[in-house]
Amino acid sequence: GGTTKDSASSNGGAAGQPGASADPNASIKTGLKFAYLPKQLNNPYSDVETAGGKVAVGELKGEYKLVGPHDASASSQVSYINTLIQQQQDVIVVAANDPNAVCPSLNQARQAGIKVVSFDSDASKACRDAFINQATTQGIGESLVKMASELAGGEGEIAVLSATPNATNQNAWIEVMKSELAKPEYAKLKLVKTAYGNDDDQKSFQEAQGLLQSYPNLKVIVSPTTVGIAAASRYVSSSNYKGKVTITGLGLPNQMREYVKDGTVKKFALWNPADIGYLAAYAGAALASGKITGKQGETFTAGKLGEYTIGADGEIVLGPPTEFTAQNIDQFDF
Amino acid sequence: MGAVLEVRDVTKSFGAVAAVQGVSFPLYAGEAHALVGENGAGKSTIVKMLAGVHRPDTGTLVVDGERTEFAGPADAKAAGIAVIYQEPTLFPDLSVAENIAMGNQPLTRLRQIDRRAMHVNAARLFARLGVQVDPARPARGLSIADQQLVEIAKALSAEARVLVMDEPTAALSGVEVDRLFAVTRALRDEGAAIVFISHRFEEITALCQRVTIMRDGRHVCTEPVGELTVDDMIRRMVGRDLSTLYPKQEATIGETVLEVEGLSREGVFRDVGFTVRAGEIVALAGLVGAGRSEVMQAVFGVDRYDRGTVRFLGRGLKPGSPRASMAAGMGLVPEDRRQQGLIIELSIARNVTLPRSRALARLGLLFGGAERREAAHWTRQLQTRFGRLSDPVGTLSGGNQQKIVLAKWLATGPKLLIVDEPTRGIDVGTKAEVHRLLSALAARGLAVVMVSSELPEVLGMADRIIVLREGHVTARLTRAEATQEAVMYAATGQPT
Amino acid sequence: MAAIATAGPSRRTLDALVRIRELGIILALTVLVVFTAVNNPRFLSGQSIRDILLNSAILAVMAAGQAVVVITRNIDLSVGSVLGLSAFTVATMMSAIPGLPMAVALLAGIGVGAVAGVVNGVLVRFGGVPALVVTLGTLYMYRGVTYSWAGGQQVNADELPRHFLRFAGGSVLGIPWLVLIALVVVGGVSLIMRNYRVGRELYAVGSSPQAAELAGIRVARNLLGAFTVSGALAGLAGVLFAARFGTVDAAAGTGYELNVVAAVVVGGVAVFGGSGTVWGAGLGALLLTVIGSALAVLDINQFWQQAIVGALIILAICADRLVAVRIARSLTKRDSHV
Amino acid sequence: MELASWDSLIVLLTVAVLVIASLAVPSFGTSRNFTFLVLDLMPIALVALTMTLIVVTGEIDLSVASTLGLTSSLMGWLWNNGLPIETIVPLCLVAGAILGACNGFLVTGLGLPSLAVTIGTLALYRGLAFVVLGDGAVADFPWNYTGWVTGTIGGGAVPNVLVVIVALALVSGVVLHATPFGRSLYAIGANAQAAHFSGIPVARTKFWLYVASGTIAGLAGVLWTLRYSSARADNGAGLELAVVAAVLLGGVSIFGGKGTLPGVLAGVVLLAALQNALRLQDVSGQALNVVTGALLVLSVLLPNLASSIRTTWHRRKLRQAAAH
Ligand SMILES: Nc1ncnc2c1ncn2[C@@H]1O[C@H](COP(=O)(O)OP(=O)(O)OP(=O)(O)O)[C@@H](O)[C@H]1O
Ligand SMILES: Nc1ncnc2c1ncn2[C@@H]1O[C@H](COP(=O)(O)OP(=O)(O)OP(=O)(O)O)[C@@H](O)[C@H]1O
Ligand SMILES: [Mg+2]
Ligand SMILES: [Mg+2]
Repeated sequence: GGTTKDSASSNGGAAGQPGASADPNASIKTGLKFAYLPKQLNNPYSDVETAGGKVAVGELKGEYKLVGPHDASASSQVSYINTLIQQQQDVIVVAANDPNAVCPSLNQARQAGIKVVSFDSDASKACRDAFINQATTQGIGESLVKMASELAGGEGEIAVLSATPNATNQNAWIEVMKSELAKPEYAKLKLVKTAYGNDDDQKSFQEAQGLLQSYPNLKVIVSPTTVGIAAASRYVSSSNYKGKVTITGLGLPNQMREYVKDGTVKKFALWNPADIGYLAAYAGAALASGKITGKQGETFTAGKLGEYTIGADGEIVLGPPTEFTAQNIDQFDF
Repeated sequence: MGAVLEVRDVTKSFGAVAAVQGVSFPLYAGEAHALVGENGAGKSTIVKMLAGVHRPDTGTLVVDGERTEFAGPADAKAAGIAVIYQEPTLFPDLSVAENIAMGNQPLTRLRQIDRRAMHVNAARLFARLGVQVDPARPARGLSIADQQLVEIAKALSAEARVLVMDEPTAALSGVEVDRLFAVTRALRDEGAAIVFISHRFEEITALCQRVTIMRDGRHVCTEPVGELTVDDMIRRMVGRDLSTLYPKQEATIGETVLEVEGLSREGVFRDVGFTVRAGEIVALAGLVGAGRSEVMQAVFGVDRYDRGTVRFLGRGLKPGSPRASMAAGMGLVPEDRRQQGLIIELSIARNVTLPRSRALARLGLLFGGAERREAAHWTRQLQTRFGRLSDPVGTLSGGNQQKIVLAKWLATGPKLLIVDEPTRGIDVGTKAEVHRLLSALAARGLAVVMVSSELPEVLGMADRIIVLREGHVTARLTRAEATQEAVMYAATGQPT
Repeated sequence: MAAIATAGPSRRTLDALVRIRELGIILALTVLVVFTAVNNPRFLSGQSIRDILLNSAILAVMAAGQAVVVITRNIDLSVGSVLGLSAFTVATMMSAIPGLPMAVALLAGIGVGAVAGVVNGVLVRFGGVPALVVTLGTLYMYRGVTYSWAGGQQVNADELPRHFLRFAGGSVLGIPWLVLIALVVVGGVSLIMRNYRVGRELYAVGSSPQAAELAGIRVARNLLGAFTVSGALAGLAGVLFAARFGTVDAAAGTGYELNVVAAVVVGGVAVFGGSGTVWGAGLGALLLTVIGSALAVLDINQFWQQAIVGALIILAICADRLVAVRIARSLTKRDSHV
Repeated sequence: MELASWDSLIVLLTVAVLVIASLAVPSFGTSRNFTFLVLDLMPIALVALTMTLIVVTGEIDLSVASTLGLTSSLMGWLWNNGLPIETIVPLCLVAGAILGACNGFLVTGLGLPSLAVTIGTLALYRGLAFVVLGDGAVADFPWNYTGWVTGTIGGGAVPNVLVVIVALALVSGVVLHATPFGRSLYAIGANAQAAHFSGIPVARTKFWLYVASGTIAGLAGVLWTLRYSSARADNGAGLELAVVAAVLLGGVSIFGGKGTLPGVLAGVVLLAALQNALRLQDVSGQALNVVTGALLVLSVLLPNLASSIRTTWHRRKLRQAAAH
């Protein structure tokens, strides 16, 4: 998995949250300053997420701000967090590029009274107040294996095309996939290789080629990243492997529409990314207003999404992912 | 008949240095016109104005009776002016033939370059100059003399109306100079105008009809060569009378300092051996390309050798390490000052003290004016003309650059000094100065090895002469035995 | 004086063969292909060869332009950003007006690139700013322009006209269009650089800028031309990129500059200008792509892949150096006196 | 060495930017922001020191960021294997030195062009970083070390790492500008052949510079790891371009033989301060890139334009004077 050890000792200086207790009756403040810090700017997926956040901040009558690096690196995120501390924001909504590297800065932010909500890709538990999880890691891993099995007809070789070798969430899902595949009902399904396209379109493209050349009997490529699934689909749809191998994973309907229609892709999944950003804003507002503190069992209302309850370790789960097929894809636009 | 080209009252300054101030002279078809003056008098600056490299600050050039301003060398070229610059300007990565043909390569019908014709042309030009250079080889690695010859071939190939030659003979020996003059005379007689610069007066009297003398950037006079004696010229150029050019002092010959035995390097030199004693000036004579520079570079350690031994002050010298040679007390003034002797972008002070910086440092640090003082001392000794010690050395005139190289090595206080063409491009006054200096140093016990292509210099200065031909020693002559004929015979293998 | 060794015709041919500067890289390429094919014969299947050629086409086009610039003793680090700008421009244009023919797309891309190249050239030549500084600057600037134009937008394959996307896969006489374009570009530029005056002038400028100035070569015009060619070819590469990958966002081509420079250098073009050939650079691009594909096929541990790429690049440079040294030695031999 | 006009210019510009930013940008001048600023420029400043020396000799080292990444990985791996930090840090520095020595050998021993070699090792070292640590990250470094790196002296305004930067900058500055060794670097960069003829051991000098560069990159890797308390294979990716940009902005000629260390440090501070100030003003990342690029070009362009206008004007004056 990506995160390895818990960083207990690294947070020696972190104050955590002062022992405040939640006031369920507190009213949500207006005029709060929200800053969204996705993994990377100008990434279509992040853009959809943060756009949801913007809508929610508007509903909450807060100030919305979007900052972030171009290079998906933790070090640039730290610089941005430092800047946000200086600017005295009320809520930072962050998708961590490295769960530990951003930790000291996030804790400094919390010491300065800023609420930290992580989304998409979690920061260490010790340095954020709440985490908006798109779906449980377990749930995503299971549904990836289920889709692959269906498409392969229950037996044969499958391969995974992931993002960077140390992407936290990807690795967690792949771990779940492996333990799922160990179960007897998937015994005939064989995971032959995990390739990494680094969330780079071209590299993913080349890796897909490599997979097909190395494993001519491959039936399914599972790519749990929007960049990878699009690149792999594009390669297969233009090569003579089309029809012999099928692609699935997590993708954006707008990017995948073409390949679903031409038959390269039968089925893939995703949650609505906009809802993640939306939910994060409401969670942040509730935190900043003292309505919740991030403890398990606290509840709050998130606008059109309804009521949510905080789970273990401050996790708030959005809901199950949607599966897209040729029948329903035209109903979605993101 | 009107002048093909006239320089009219031109002025050029570089910052505070007024290089040329109000010089005028006309240039007629069918004449060879000499330009003489001390180092830094402004000759090359005039050349560069003729070439379109510099634009005159004031004054104009008049081409065929029309005032002309060259925006760049291309314009000068188009006006029929070909220039051989003082420092070679070849393209090291291109073949010799391409270097010569650049800009007017022969083309095939498809407007592609006709390589075969290009090579034939180059070979023909070399034949005319009586030299053999492979047109297909790259210019990189050519000796300075060969580079100069390629430059000459390049200028000839342009078939220009005006041929400007800035010290073309400085790197050449007698044979090549004679060939060059033959070719130049032929061109002149065909109606070309020649501008010729040299510090050797015998060349000027041999080739030129008129001479323009410059001093400190000013025009002194323009007169027919026949009406001036060499002494007249020197007086006007230097502004005073000059005593002897080769002030050889007698020195007591001491212990053997350098012993070279059986030194060989495949394809370059073989079985070269000689000794040098303290107080002695030993000259290495020979034609261009005889391998003299290579031998001495191998001795000093900047080059390798395959076989043989070099003993210095009784001890074997570590091969291939100039640092060890320097530490032992050896110095080498190389022949190619711009590539090997100087660091053009660095200041005069830095250049002079470069091999000495370790000795000048206090506690390993170079603070204060130690370098500056040292540099000031040596530039004064050698009467160098420059603006400030912090100026880049590249802004000096050719001769003054040569003095800086000498200063650099004299400053190390060597026991043996190898000087390779020490007076190349140096004016008479300074040349006498350099000779006096070498002679005085030898009298104080310095051993000197002098590589020189100038026979009078060799005969005038050396205690012993070693002649090389095609990489091996063909004669060892004492001062008493040495005559022009004897040296030439050994160098060429043919009686003159 | 240098005695010219008069060699028999057979020795001359052999000589010429040994003297091919690109020998090192050709050898490296052969060894790699043979090794990979022995391990996995599918590496030489039609589809695989097609993929490799298609993948190297874009890099080769850019390498050809870069080689021209490097030969003049300059460098163009902005090519990745120019590719991005051109790709995004063309993709946006084609998605807005789907009826536009392919030729217009190509011209638009080349045009965008050429303008970017002219800007580089003007700054280098007339501003007196070293090329590395200029193009490192415009690397940031062109990318910044693309980002602020694109924002988070992305042009997806389904927004692009069919004929535009089909161009990437289409072929004439069995040769894919992309490969054909790359061949024409590399071949054409090589020919000009080798056999035409303007090409030789570019070599001269790189070999010694001062001497070129003195020789009356119009250095300004040449440099401007070199940067324009590099920019235009990066622009062309942008169109090819858009057609081949279908998905274009503001980050397209990020980091390409290092690949392109690596291809040129591996292909035997000296970074100090004046020597090397354009087709060598093309081979360099091919070699780098083959390395990438071979590693994917050889099923090498993911974590080792990048390390192996680096090691292979260094090996290729060593091989190239070896050949250069041998050539130099054969030259001194020929000129030996005695 | 006297400051050439260019270096004083860039130093002045840097001071001006710092002053203007402190006045115009709220919270730029705070001590906390100063700490952030120093921490942000730390790796670039460190690596730029040795990069300056290398570029002055006419070579380049593009592998520094990958060396940083590899030592960071190594640090994580060693820590996972139970070694104490006191042992790990020297080991990492030695590792950096060895990586630098490899570059040095390829460049000086085999005579390969440094740009090509270090593009190769850029890929190689980064690859090895992944080999060492794979996709993992090591985060549990002891607080007293990570805290020291992010902390300030006595909790005041001066960050601890500033001491390291200043000390190393002083050493490099003295070496470059006031020692025979420094003199030889300029000589090598301006004309290697003449340097060789002057008895300067060209190859050996360059070799040791690469070793120094590797060592400093190793140190930067250690400090980076502790700062983010995260050892990862991709740490510092892409840093090489930022370093080269700062060095060029500082007035070092890419062709060697020219440039000063104060200029480079000013360049580093200038870039970092501008980025910091603009970020505080919510200027977007793309605009930051455009500003960086424009600054780089303008910094060289403007002085050139000014001087060429001066000479034209001067010539015209002379001509007019002569006409009368
Ligand atoms: N580019 C330049 N910048 C500054 N000063 C220069 C430059 N070129 C020449 N000078 C100065 O102009 C003066 C004339 O130099 P020039 O090269 O014309 O002398 P010269 O007569 O050719 O001498 P030599 O016989 O030594 O070649 C010298 O003092 C020299 O230092
Ligand atoms: N680096 C080199 N590569 C190839 N050939 C060289 C190189 N240096 C010199 N040569 C050749 O070696 C020959 C001997 O040159 P050298 O300089 O020793 O001659 P020389 O007797 O000193 O004459 P001069 O100094 O007058 O040119 C030259 O003809 C030159 O062509
Ligand atoms: Mg002169
Ligand atoms: Mg010689």
